[in-house]
Amino acid sequence: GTETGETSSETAGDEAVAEGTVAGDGSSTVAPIMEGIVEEYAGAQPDVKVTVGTSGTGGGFEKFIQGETDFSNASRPIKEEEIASLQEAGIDYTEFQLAFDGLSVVVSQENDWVEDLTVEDLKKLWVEDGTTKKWSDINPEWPEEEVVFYAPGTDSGTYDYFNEVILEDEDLVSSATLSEDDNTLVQGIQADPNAIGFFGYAYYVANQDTLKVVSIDGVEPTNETIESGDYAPLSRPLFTYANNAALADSDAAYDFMKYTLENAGAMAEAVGYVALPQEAYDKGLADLEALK
Amino acid sequence: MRYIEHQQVIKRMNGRLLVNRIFKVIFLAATLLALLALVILLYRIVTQGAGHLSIEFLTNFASRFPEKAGIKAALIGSLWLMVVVAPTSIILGVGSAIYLEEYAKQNRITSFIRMNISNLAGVPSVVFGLLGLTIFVRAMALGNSILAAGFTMSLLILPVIVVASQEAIRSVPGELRDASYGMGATKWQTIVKIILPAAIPGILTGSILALSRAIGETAPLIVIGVPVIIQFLPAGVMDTFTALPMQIYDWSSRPQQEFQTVAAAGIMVLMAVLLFMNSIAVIIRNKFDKRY
Amino acid sequence: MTTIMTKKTVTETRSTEIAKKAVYETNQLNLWYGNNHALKNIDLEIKENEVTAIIGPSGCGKSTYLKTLNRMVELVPSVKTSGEILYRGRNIFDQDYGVEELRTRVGMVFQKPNPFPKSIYDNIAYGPRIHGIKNKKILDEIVEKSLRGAAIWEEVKDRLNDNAYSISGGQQQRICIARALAIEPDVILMDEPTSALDPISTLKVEELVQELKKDYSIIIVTHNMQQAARISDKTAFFLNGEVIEYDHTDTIFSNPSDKRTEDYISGRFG
Amino acid sequence: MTTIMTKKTVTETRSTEIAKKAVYETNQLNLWYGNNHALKNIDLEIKENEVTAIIGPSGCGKSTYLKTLNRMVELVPSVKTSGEILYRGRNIFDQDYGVEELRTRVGMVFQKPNPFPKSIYDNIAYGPRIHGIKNKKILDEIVEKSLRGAAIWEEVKDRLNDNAYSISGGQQQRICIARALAIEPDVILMDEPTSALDPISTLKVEELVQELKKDYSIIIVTHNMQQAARISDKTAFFLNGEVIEYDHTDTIFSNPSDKRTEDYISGRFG
Amino acid sequence: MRPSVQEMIARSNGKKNKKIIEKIIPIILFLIASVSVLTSIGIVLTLIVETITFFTRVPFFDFIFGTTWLPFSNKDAQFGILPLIVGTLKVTLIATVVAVPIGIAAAIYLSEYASENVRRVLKPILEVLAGVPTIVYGFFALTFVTPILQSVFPEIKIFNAISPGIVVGIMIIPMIASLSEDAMSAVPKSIREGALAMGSTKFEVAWKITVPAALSGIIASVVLAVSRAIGETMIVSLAAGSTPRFDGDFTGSIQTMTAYIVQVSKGDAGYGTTIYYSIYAVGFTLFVFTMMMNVLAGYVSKRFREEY
Ligand SMILES: Nc1ncnc2c1ncn2[C@@H]1O[C@H](COP(=O)(O)OP(=O)(O)OP(=O)(O)O)[C@@H](O)[C@H]1O
Ligand SMILES: Nc1ncnc2c1ncn2[C@@H]1O[C@H](COP(=O)(O)OP(=O)(O)OP(=O)(O)O)[C@@H](O)[C@H]1O
Ligand SMILES: [Mg+2]
Ligand SMILES: [Mg+2]
Ligand SMILES: O=P([O-])([O-])[O-]
Repeated sequence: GTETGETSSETAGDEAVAEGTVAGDGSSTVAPIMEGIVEEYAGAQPDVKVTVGTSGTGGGFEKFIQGETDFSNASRPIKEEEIASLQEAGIDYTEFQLAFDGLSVVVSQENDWVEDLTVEDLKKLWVEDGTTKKWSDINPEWPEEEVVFYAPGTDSGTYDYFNEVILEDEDLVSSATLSEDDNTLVQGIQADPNAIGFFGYAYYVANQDTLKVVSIDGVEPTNETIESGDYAPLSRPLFTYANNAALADSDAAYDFMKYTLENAGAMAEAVGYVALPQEAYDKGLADLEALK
Repeated sequence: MRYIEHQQVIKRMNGRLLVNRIFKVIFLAATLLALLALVILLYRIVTQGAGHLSIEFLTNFASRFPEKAGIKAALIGSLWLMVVVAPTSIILGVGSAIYLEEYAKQNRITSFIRMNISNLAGVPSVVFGLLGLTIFVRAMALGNSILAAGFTMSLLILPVIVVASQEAIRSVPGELRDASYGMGATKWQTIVKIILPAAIPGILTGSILALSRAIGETAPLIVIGVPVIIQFLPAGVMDTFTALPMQIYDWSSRPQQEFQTVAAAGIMVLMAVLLFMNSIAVIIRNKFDKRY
Repeated sequence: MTTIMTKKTVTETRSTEIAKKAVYETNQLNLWYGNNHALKNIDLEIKENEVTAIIGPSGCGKSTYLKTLNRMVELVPSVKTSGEILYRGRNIFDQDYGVEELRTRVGMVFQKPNPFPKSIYDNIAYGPRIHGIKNKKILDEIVEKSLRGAAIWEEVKDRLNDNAYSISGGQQQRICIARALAIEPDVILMDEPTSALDPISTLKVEELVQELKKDYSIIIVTHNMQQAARISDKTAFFLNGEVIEYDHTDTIFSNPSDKRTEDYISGRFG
Repeated sequence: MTTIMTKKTVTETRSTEIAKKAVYETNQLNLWYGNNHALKNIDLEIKENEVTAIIGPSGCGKSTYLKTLNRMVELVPSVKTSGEILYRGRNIFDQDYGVEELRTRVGMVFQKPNPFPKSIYDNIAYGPRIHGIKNKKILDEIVEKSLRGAAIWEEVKDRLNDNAYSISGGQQQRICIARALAIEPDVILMDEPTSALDPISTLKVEELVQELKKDYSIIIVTHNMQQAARISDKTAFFLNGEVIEYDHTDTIFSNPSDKRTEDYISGRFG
Repeated sequence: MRPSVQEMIARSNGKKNKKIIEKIIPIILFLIASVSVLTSIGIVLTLIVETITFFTRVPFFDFIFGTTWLPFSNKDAQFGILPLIVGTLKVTLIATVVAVPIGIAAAIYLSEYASENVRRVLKPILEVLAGVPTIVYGFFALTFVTPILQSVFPEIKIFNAISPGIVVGIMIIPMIASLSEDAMSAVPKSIREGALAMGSTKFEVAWKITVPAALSGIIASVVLAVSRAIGETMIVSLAAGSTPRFDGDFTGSIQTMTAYIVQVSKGDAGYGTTIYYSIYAVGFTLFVFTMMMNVLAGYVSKRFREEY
């Protein structure tokens, strides 16, 4: 956590508009941004009660489709099936981008051999192929020790994304410790020189003292490389999907979303993600305006 | 002819006494070991968390900044939870106990109910969470409300209250019952005016201990899906909320090391609440012990 | 072992007694605890404003009989009865005879003092209150009258709000008697009321019983023959669930007609 | 109330008895339960191969004295003692006198039969086993000998593996006696051993006691004066923690020298 | 002069509602007592209905005999519950190894050696251990016990079966100690005195008389404690990891049945997915396990109750 996250509350907050409740759920990757925004927003609009669950991208959409939530955070774009279900349920929605996330591959600081991995190396390491993975399989100079894997829960957006770009829909190595609990991953990797894991960039930033990040094809994840797209293919945008009807009908929901878009960039930076270019937020605000 | 040589007995005596002494030490050591575990646990948590404990910690909402993170929402949420759990579980528990002790005939149904209660006491709390999720959250559409969580917790501690109340009612001397019936009192008058007042200390003690179990339970809340990103206090039992153990769990699973301290401080608050409740139970027990 | 019993009524000889009405008439009463035949063909007539003592060795059915008179015995689930008990002419086993009503008319004092864990005042007021008397002034009057009736008013009048367990056992027993008096019953049943008391308290309770018989009919179970001789007008001797002899106390103790009564009274068994 | 007691020793008159040695000599024994002075200046000498009866009203300290003889009384935490008890010449309160050793020499039989919840065989073999006898054949012999000694061998020899609680109370009590015999004690202490038994079992145990005195010194507490008269050689009469009289049983029962003894024996109190 | 008490009583008893109350109350109380039965039925139905749906997607035998638990796989999700059961048993085994000797030893100390005063102080303190919320134990396991274990045995991973096993053991010690102590205290004093009077040492009394006599109660307490260990959730969720493994390794990350339910509940239990139904199937298995233990405990304490 850095201190720079105190965002201003000039815009939406001053009018002391609304009261009411706003409910969101979804990606735990997006959660740190949302948590910050909710915290600041509560200072600006104490009468609006915002709850944000962290059921993961898929779980969030599930509730969104059921009409239980007003917005749903996602660390990947909405899927075809989810769009279909929403249509079936008669729910119109709007997609807003909030920030960039670099998916960071990390090892323990006690690991003194890995500095860089290629996308192929990653795939070789992480795909389940029935063998026991040893570091020496990737590079014969590396120790002949079994690799210990840590990954976010397989149903999270983070996993989906890794799955898509690295595993290409093959199975993740079955010996991996999967956890929705990010601390589980951080602690597990920290403690074991043979461990490797991946998770959202923000979590690496929060723990850069104790973890070592691996560069991918020679590019290390930084704000610059992520925003510029140089850190490929492991950077991705983060979204929130809002229920149009809720935005139109509820002042509170509209106001909160407006506040979110106005502050997402700063908050993203503050919690370790990368802000989008300002134009992207402006476009979001315009889309929002149109829904009022 | 003698089989037992007295000299022999005396000679062996020292060995037997030594064995006795050794085992006494072993048994004492085991007892102390268990107590030591408690001491270490408390010491460890206090040393970890004391630094973070302050008035602000009690009056702040949760925050993404560890130094600002407070426990207000969780503390008040837990109290709200008790607002539902205490009356529900005590009415159900004491009512069942009265039925079983005073009204039930010795038949199959009664012994089935008894068996049922003792078995319920052994059902893992996480399974109660599944029950709450299916019945209260989904089927009765209560969502992650205080009511849904409260009902779940009430059922979880119901067997404890029933058993404690049964014991308390059973320990009311039969002579008091006879005296009341002998005056021409009806059964219900006898129960309300004689038996319950006499049993109330035992019932209260058992209920408070059961409630403190409900305050500390985490697993059912997780299964129900109680959120943690929450910046407001509930205004009624239909509102969503968060609770102490949930908040502690969230903090302890955060990646930043500082949040471990916050979690420890949260645990101190939780333990203080429990200690407070337990001391009330002890006071009640001592105050009303053996009046007849 | 089947002795056919003929109805035990005391041959009334003294002129004063002829006028007395019967409060209880027991006819061919049998009682079983499950298979244990505890009362066998009991026939007894109990007169008003008398003290009737029931004596007999342990387990002979004294308490059982007493508890049958106000149907408290029915609290034991396995109990079955046959025969009838007429209270003031009406069979207490009748379908529509309310036990609560019966017990309101028939007070009971138990072996061990059993005050409620409440204040002395609340103990006495308990009966009137459950029967719907709420007026504080009337309750005050009843409490005082009952405590006076039980000869304990002077001892406790300054501590009516103390817990009834804060006084001595003998006082507690008199509180229990006062509690029974509070609903102004017709009959008072007492089951070994002094067996848990010291000699001085016993004396006080015995005097009280003598006093009370002016206004109440009293049936008292006792294992203490001297006590029966001292305070009762009639005595019934029970043995193995049967009434062996029932007569004026003087007669029973000076001139029993049954050998077993004589043996028991002279301490040869029991 | 301070009666200065002089040491109670029975004036030895009969020539056969002069040879008998003392097993226990109690000198100025006092015992307190907290502040309750339960034994006061007890002086008693107990001879070997005799049955010594201790009688007295309830609460006079009979059991307490008996339990002091094998120091079982020390299980009550508040107990304090002064004075000495010499067992075979050695003070059992000596620092280095092991209670376990004392208790292997002095067996005890309790008021309520208290067999271990084990088989009859294991009950009897318990003592020998803790003293290190493992040989099955020897154990078998001991079990048989002890059961014969307790006059119960014939009744249980076919069911040695049954739980000791599956037999009647009277049999259980004799099992407890056999259990005490199994470690071949020197003295047997019995605290009202027949009070929980029916008359027939009582008779059996009484006969057994008579039998056992050939080999053992027996001290028996009893509330039954007939029993004391029937089976004991000497009788000590306790009252309020003091020994009022201690003499040959015939003397005590026919010609007591203390008025209180006489009153007690003739049933005037207690 | 006021009317007599009996007259006042007769007047107020004229009102009928007393009788109605006496009729209605037992019915109400019966309904209340039925809530616990409804709860059981609710639990069983909830679990069974969703589990049946689960079995329409995953064959029953694959579930109970499968040795691979790979629910999140895209291509080839596998739901063989044995790895979760093995994980549960590992933790339970360690907990039992820790808790049974300590718990029983403490019970013996409290019932046979400790004075009344010591017992009156120690027993409630010990019971405080049972009142500590499991989340606290979980935190303790992860942040204290595991690092200590790792410093002694470097091969132990941050998530392992040993640390939560030990801590679950600590958690169930009071249960064993307290229930066993109850069972041992129930052995009549007279039996103990009988043994002491024969010259037994306290240890001999405890070991040869009291413990055998209280054995059914002691075993029942152990069985109940094991049942608790099987159902324990937060300690394993925090400290045991989330790797379902069908092997005998205790030093690395494992997953228990309870931890799986929490894992899915915390994450994306998309309603209607096979994963969603799988938590009910796992919950049902867990329920069956603990129920068997409870019934066993009841059976042991009834069937083997010593008479005395
Ligand atoms: N609640 C009960 N259940 C079963 N049997 C009972 C019950 N109460 C008494 N009995 C039996 O009924 C018989 C008569 O008992 P009751 O209590 O009337 O005797 P009692 O004359 O009052 O004796 P005591 O002088 O000991 O009080 C006895 O055989 C007794 O065992
Ligand atoms: N464990 C104890 N703690 C405190 N006081 C005790 C204890 N045991 C006995 N006493 C007291 O010591 C006195 C003597 O008791 P003891 O049991 O020796 O009498 P006893 O002659 O055996 O009576 P009984 O015939 O009733 O068995 C009594 O006043 C009794 O209250
Ligand atoms: Mg009686
Ligand atoms: Mg005694
Ligand atoms: O929580 P996720 O962003 O990984 O879905």
